[in-house]
Amino acid sequence: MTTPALKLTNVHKSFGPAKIIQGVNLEIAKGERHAIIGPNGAGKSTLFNLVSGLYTLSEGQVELNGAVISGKKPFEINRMGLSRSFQVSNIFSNMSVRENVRCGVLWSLGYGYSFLRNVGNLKEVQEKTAHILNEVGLLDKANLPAALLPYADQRTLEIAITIAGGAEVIMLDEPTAGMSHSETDRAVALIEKATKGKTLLIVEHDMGVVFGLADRISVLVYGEIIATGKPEEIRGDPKVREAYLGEEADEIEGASA
Amino acid sequence: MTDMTMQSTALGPTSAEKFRQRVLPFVLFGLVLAIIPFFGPSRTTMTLLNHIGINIVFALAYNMLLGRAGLLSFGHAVYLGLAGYFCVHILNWIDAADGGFWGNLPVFSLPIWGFAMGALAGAVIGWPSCRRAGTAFAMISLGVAELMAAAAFMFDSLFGGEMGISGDRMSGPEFLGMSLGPLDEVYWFVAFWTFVGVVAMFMFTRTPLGKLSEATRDNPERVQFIGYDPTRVRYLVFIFSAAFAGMAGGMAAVQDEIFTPESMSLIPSGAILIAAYVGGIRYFSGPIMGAILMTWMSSNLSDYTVGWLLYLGLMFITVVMFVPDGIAGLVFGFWNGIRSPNRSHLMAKWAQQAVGVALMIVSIIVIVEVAFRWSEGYGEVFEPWGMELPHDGVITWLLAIVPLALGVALLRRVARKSEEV
Amino acid sequence: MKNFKRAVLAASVSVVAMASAAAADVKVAFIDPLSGPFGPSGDAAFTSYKLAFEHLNANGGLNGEQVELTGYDNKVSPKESLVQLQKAIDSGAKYIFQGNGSSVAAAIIDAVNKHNARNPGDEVLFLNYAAVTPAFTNEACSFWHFRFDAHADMKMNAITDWIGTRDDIKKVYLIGQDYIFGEAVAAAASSQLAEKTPNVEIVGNELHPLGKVKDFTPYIQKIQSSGADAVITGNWGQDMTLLVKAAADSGLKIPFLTFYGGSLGAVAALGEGSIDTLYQVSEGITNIDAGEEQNKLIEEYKERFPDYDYYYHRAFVAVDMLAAAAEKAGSTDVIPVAKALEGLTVEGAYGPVTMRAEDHQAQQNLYISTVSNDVKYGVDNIELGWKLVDNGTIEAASAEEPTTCKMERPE
Amino acid sequence: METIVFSLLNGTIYGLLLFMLSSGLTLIFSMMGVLNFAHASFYMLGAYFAYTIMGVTNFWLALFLAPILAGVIGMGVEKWGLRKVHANGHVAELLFTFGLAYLIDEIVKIIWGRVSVNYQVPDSLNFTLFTIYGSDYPAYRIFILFVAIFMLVSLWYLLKKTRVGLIIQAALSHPHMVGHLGHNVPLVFMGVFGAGCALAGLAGVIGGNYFITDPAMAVQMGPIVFVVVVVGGLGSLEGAFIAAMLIGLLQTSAVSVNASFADIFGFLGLSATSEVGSITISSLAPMLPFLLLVLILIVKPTGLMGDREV
Repeated sequence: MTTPALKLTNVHKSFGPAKIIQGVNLEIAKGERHAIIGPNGAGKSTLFNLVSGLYTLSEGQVELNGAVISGKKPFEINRMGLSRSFQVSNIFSNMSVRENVRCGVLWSLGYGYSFLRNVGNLKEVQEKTAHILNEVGLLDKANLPAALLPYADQRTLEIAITIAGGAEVIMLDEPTAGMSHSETDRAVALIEKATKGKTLLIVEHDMGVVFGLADRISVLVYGEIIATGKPEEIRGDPKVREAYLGEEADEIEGASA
Repeated sequence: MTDMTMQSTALGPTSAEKFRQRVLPFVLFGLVLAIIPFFGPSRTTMTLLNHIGINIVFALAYNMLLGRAGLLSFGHAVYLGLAGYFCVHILNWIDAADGGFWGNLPVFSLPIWGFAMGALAGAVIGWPSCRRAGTAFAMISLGVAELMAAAAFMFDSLFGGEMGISGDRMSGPEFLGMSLGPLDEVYWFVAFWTFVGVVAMFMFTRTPLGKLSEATRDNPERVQFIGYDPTRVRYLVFIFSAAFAGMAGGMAAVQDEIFTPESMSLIPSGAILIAAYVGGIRYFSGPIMGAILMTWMSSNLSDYTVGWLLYLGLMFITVVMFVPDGIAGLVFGFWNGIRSPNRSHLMAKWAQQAVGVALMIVSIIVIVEVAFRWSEGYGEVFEPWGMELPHDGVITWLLAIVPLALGVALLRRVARKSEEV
Repeated sequence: MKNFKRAVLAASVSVVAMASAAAADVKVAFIDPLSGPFGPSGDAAFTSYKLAFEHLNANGGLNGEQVELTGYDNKVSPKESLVQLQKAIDSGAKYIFQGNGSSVAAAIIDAVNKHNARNPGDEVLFLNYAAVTPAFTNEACSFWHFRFDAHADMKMNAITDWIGTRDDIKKVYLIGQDYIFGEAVAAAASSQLAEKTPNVEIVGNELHPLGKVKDFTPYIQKIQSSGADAVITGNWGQDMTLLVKAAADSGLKIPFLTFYGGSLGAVAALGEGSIDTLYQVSEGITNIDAGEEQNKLIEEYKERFPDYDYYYHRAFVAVDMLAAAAEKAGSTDVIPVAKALEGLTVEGAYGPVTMRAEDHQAQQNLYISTVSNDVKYGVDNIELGWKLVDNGTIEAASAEEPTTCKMERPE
Repeated sequence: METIVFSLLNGTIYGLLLFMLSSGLTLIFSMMGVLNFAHASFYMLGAYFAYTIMGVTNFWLALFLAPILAGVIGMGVEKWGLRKVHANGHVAELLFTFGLAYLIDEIVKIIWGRVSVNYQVPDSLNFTLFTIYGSDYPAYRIFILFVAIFMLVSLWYLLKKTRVGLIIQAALSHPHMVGHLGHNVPLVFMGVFGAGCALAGLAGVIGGNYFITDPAMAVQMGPIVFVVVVVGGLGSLEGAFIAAMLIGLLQTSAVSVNASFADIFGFLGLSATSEVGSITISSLAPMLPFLLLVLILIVKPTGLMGDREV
């Protein structure tokens, strides 16, 4: 048996008396595309923040490729090969698109806090930046200030920054939130292309996206995973249907693989 | 705007653009520095120019923090001061040395020592303070500045008490045949190091660390998720900023040959903040413009009016309220405007605004000057161009009110019109 | 009527000013704060010089040449002073007046020394009217520097001499600002008291932080419980005012002997509380009757500059001495005038003033005075003013201090 | 013994005055995020207004009118100045108040002259209340004590017992929430800014003649007010109160400690004649607040009682 890319063991998180995450166990194999769904307030984003190191765990443990990462700082976790995006666009708004992506590239190419080289002369940095921009389709807007991008492009940039460092485990927090249908389709295609061969953990509300992308799905309700399985297993699970009353249950029903 | 950039599908700027944007300005800057002495400036102008050079380096160093890293400091003069003191001590060691290391050290190299001392001070003081950003950082810098200024009065052997310590820049071996005695040689010294400092600080903005400092300013949270520790980024940038401030200190040690505890107080720190902000912190060249303007104003405006501090305050507030991008923003906005397709429209708007501002300035000057003279009670009367304006004269009141009202009305009209468009 | 008088005055002034501007032969510069928080103290002195030079020009000028006085605002910053000094020198000024702040004076002495060494034939002279650090006329003395104010140790001499004449003062408390000047004042007081009046006990020697104390009551409490009969302080500015104010509030009615009690606004800030509490040592006070001419000068000054009072008597003395030296030298050039100044004596309104040649330190009578409400000339535009105390006249000879100066003179 | 009694009494009064001065800033800072550099300038304005009003009428009217005037000016500043700058971020707001402080200084100099004014304690309060340990205790100090306590109680009542107070309290801990509650945010901000300035003005009215009234009084008080607010903690008037009292007592009592570094660290071989050894605790007293500021921000950035980071 190979080491899972990401392994959560008995993860708890409480804010004061409020218990947001109550014992999550999850294993994600290398190369798997795993989606987490659940109603609002289930703790999906909190779980992301716990894994990526923004919050500290109240209890439990998180492993990345067999190494314990819980308790480490976000930048340490990132350097170990885990990169995440944010639900709300979290980009460097006063810098150009190209500079945004370039910042994401730098560490992985070993430039660290270097202050003796001119970024413009770092060939591999320029090339990799161009490559990523091309891949996500932002090359023609490379010199625009990020803040002036249209919303959908900002979300794309968010993904571009996330994958720029070349991390093997990518976590995307609602990458298509607020997008139109056509934009969503493009985004899904982009995500598929950009995370090919990588491990993907995604939180998403759009069931079409989830059932289209994911190999496996976990359902998080009130801080607990009530079901994990292949998309078709999840769709048929009565517990999931119970948790998702009304509209959203129909959504699961209607979502086609 | 969008149209223009959409067309440029090329990834980076072309080499011609690079040359125009990144090399040409510095070549021009160097040329200006080199040409100035051939106009035969007086010693006063020379002294002023030297101070401007020092302040350019200081303001740029300060802007590495404020503009580039988003760290507001109220105590950056501490680093200039500590390094400056150190350099004056070195001057004295050079003077006292009989050969040996110090005896052979040219005074010309002092800014390097200042740089090192600034970096050291930044490394020590920055360690605790860079763990916070925003207002907390600003308050720490304020507290540190107060403490350091007090310490300077306490440790006489290091800081020379109220009188400070002085040295002689003519000591030590000559470098490039310069004794550094006459002011024009000091000018070359300052010009050389100003150029070095400006170029070095520009290059810094192009390094990975320089870029990351901007990223940290924009979004410290996100920086953590691309593998960087924002605290570390801030700390390193802080050290560099302190180091360049120290370099300015080394230059000042040679120009002024004296350092006093005042140089570490809140006053020069506040002055450099104003200079950088008025110049425009979002542009690399902003602090340079700010430093030139503010240095000139603080040395010369007081020759014309006792109310210069009031004008300074008014100007600062105006910039903060209406021109947040500072002088550089105005200059580049104008430059872009005259090249844009709807330039005639823009020009008309600017012309109206300029008239409005000019009208308001007339009134403000009349009010301030008349008020100052009246309040001093020497019976002096404000007499611009032989026109007598006593505080109780009808013309005075007209001049104080009418242009102001007209100016305000004009500016409001322009603002309303551009809102409609 | 008042307006008319003012108009006439203004007119006459502008005529004088124009005349002097037209025929300006000698330029002198005044470098001190003229704006900002310390602006008033610089301005009070500047106005004194203005009047003094107007009178000089009206009486024939400096060795027959008209003098043009220009003010340069240094914002009490030593660095800014260097810019302004350069400005003054470039505009042709030969004589530089400055006084506020020993830090500035030190910077100017240093800069003038270097300038004169580096630019022979273009020398300038620094006439210091108020920076009192003793070093300037001792170990750090310079041929290019003359001081018209008594330095700190001399003022202390006056204070300790006066204490010696008072049988009721047996216990003295020293309090000062915690920096080089405050320490020097305390050291001078201890050594002089020990030498002159061995029976006077120093019951406290305290330094407090410079410019930071808001409430001096705890210090007053300490003074009170020490049973002191008098307090000596070199405090200036707010540190002096608040100290005496706290004493008045606590009902501590003993003399506070100060160097700077006469500074602008202090009496106004203290009000009645300063009577018989605030003492100062100075080279002259308006309420010593020094004749009709002096009274006219005092009144003219007040009329012209209603915000201030005739305080910088030494400004007038300095101009008198400069004029006498120029006449003696038959020139307005710096080196002959400087040499003529050495050892020169002029007869001032409050006694003779001699410029000692060895160290360029003016020797003059000093006066101890206190605030009273029964005076001819009030200060700060209130009823209170300064009155000479009993035995308050300290002859120049007894205020005199030896010097360690080894003067280097140009050929 | 007498030293302790006096230190306590005077420290309390100074602390209360500091609190009066900084409570307004705490309100403003917590709600609007503006660290108002010009806050001490309103303190100065309060003193000068009182001086002028007292010259025309009497002290009691001044006590009432001067803070109101300062408050009205504060509201104007918020409405026509600060609000415009708000869009440019906190740094711009901070710098705006920084420039405003300059401006107020200069304008005060034009109107009231450049030297201190003769603002005296009113005759009706200018007497010795009691004498302890041979030292007179002026009645005016006790008057300050009463005014401060009165203000403290009114503020407490206003915040805890009135509707406006509840809104302000909500805004203190969750500034972005006020808008959601359907209240007129600009009006609330303007009101709080004005009230904060009025409190500073009141401190000026009773502090101006306790200390001295001159154009430098704002600059001298400015930094210490920041210390109180930041040390006390964001959003916490209780914190500001504790910090103000702490600093008041610390400053007044450290003065009476004669020990030097050599006395304390003598066992380490520090000599009393060395430069470090000769530093006394009392000479460090005014530095203590700033040391406290730096330490608090590094160790506990929420301040003593605050719930948010600065």
